[in-house]
Amino acid sequence: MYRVKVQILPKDGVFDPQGHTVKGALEKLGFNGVKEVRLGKLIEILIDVEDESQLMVQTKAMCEKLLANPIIESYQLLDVEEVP
Amino acid sequence: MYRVKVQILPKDGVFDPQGHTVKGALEKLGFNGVKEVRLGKLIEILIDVEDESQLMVQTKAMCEKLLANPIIESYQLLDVEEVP
Amino acid sequence: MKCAVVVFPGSNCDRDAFHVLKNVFGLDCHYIFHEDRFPPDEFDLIVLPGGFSFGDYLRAGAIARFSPVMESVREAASRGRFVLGICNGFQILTESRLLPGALLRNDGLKFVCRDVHIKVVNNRTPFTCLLEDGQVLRIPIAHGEGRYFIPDDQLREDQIVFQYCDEHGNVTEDSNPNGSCFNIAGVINEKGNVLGLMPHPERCCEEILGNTDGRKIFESLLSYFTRRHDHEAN
Amino acid sequence: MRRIEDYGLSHKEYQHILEKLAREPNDVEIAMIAVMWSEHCSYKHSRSSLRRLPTKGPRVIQGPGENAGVVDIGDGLAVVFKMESHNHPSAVEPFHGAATGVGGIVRDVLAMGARPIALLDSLRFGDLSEPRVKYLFGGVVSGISFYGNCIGVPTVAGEIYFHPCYAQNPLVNVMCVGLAEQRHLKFSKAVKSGASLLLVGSLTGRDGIGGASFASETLSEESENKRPCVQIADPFMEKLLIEACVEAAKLDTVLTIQDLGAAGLTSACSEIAAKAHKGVRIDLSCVPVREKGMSPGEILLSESQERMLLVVEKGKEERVKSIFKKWGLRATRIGEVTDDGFFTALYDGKIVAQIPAALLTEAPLVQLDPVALKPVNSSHVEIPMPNNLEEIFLEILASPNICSKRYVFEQYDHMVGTDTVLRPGHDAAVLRIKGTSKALAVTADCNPFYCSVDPYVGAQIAVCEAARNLIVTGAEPLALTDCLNFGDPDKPEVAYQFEMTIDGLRDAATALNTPVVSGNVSFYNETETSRVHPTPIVGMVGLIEDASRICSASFKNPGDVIVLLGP
Ligand SMILES: Nc1ncnc2c1ncn2[C@@H]1O[C@H](COP(=O)(O)OP(=O)(O)O)[C@@H](O)[C@H]1O
Repeated sequence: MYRVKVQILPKDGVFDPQGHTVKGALEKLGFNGVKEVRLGKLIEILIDVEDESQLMVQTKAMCEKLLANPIIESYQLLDVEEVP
Repeated sequence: MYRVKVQILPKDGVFDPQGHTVKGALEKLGFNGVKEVRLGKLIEILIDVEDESQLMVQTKAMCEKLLANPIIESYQLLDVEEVP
Repeated sequence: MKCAVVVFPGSNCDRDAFHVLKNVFGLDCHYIFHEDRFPPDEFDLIVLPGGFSFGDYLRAGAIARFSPVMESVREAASRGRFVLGICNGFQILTESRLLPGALLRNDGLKFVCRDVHIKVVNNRTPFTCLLEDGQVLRIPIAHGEGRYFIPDDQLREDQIVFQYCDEHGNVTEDSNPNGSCFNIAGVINEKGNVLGLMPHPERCCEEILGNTDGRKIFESLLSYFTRRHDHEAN
Repeated sequence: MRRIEDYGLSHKEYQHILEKLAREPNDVEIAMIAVMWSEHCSYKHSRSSLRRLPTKGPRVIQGPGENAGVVDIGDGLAVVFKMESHNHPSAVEPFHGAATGVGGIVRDVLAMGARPIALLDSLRFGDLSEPRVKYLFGGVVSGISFYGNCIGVPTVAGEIYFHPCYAQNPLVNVMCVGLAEQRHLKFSKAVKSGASLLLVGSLTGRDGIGGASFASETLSEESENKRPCVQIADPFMEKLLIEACVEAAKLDTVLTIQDLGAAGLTSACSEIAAKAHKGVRIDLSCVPVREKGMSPGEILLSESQERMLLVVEKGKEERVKSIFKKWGLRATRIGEVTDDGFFTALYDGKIVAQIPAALLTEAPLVQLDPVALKPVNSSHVEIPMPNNLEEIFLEILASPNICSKRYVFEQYDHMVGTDTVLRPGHDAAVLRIKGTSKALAVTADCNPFYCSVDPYVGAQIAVCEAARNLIVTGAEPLALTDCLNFGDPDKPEVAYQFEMTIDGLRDAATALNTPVVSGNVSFYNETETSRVHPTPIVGMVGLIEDASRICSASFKNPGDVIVLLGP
């Protein structure tokens, strides 16, 4: 069994109004060093597959089929952890 | 300058209907090994601070003040990368 | 009763609340902009209206909570002025910790706009004093993030003011439009002067809109205020 | 240099440019002309046919030609409305495609100096049992819900119809209705030389460059790759724009307002200039951009959402800027109105484009080449009497085209504003007008099945249905807007459907005394294998003088007499 984390973010060049607004809020709170904020999803999946290569294949397929919208989002595997 | 990734997930005990729905959808698509899905936010911040310890202090403060609501969410720093 | 309606960037029921207070109840009503502050005893009632303050980006109410006006609202609340948060206003109040709990995405994951029934479960508040315990009101909801959540033991039972119910007053799972715990539709602070609720009483105060159940909440407050005022005057 | 065809221009069109310009256009100029001459911006296939529509009436303050139509409703008030399509973007990215469609039509109404008070949506999808269709349907509805709810404009009515011809070509038409005091209305003709151009709202980014030409093509595999065309909706920004523009429109020093839609600054500036018979001179270095290194051409053609252009009397900019600042918005002076009739764009002190404004807005018309279709003989269809009536009755009730549309309209905030007297679920929605005794009734209708059988009669039926839906609430129909959704107009049968539809609209609108005050044409709703039925959506607005006499659809009392009216 594995726990895998997938990150989904707006693609480069795709406008992210949420991130933009959060950046403004952080600045108002005095966090002056903040140059850019981008807001996306984090999806944590607990999945039962045979091995890590299977895991990669499946996770990739899940992202492409459902989790990410390829027109505006890019996905990335962040973290894999084997769990008992 | 640093690029830092923050993950925000619903706390245990807080029902996550989105994760639940995504799990159902993945199963429908034939991903049978999926045991659990949790959906949260991923926030990527580009920030100009002096050093890594400053970065940690600031990021933590941002999470506690604004980015996460401690009643329902827990946050975690995922990834730090120094960028030129 | 002198009233204020706070306008945050993205508020969109501010004009509706203002209209009801001013034109339906004939009260002295003012808009307060989110960047402004006001003296703590200036207003007897402060309404945080519905809408999408700061787009509801990040979390509903999360950014509005830091608006300068909220310092004045907090101060006024601590001095016993009435604060009413409707929908987004409720979300802002929980984010500000002026009310306990949090409002999460509806369990159906969709925005819901329709009439619901709510039951008065505590009529010993200024906002419900003309209502009976158990009385059922029909009031519209319109929200995507109205699922009330509160960790165990963090809410006194008498802080629950309204619960979603069916038209006969039965608190059932089917009558819960968003998955709120204990069907909670509205809660009050311990002191009893800050109320937050997801339904929109300001949307049902006029005959022409086909429903006047919302009036009873404003009328309760007015009557409570007048009585207290008279009492203090004597 | 790219070839002329890469810009979607024909050789004939290019010759026309050379003649008018008396020189070769540079790269920036040809890109500007190409986008402005796309079907979406120029109406080159439809403009001459549209002239046949009746557009005048005693109550009409402004017919087609401005951002939206304007009708007098007495008491110094006017109702402002228009309908628009966002079909192609919604087919590629249903959520943001539909959402930005709402944003665009709202800004059109805003540009007239009105406050948007209601939205209506007319939707067409394929068969819901197809997963792709279901995805489009879900995405479009949540996109409209996301945007309309956030900006606080109630979505009060609409319609949905499912048919396989829309499987690859969903239709997303949105109508916006606004209310204005007549003295605050804004028209292009008020523009004066020397006045300042203020760009307000969002930053200008690379998003959506070429969107107008994209809308003027047949959908294909390639459209899926038109990634940069997809724009992200920011309804929060739009809400701020609404409040700031409504406030600014009250100033007489704000001469006119223009929204930035397809073809961005190019279109907004050239339209202001051409309509007022003036020129404009803008400095692209002043435009606040979202991304580094944007070229002058990109800035000119960016279709970034949630931006508007205000023309303000010279020297009076500060008052206007302060309104926008209050709402947290940028307002940047980017140029001025001139007398020379030219659209001049500078960058870093150098002229990068200089074209007669009228050349941009007046693309050479394309002649339609209609070939009459064989009429469908519909008068002698034998429908056998079924013997399982009850079953069929239930089946009809359950069909997506007939069943209750609650699933959809409950996702829309249809009450915000506290004016919605008759909510979705009635024949038309009714909104009272606070501070008066009046109310407005609004509806959008079209039965594309009738239109596919006979486009002329089908269009008439759409107008009549809309009028009936208003009348039953107690309203007097005032005027209409339309959104004409068709296939490729260069195909003779499509051209024929279009021409017949225009005639049908003309005759019905004339007979019912409901002039056409605004509208939109969407062609190319076809793929290699399918084409939409002719779908002329009619949006109509009616006036109820006495709001205490609004009639709702429900049966009222037991014992009341039921009468069937009609032939
Ligand atoms: N997409 C939609 N958006 C908002 N309201 C809708 C939509 N589709 C249908 N409605 C509403 O649902 C009701 C029924 O619509 P419809 O089935 O088209 O009725 P009818 O055929 O009687 O005109 C109407 O009040 C209409 O405004």
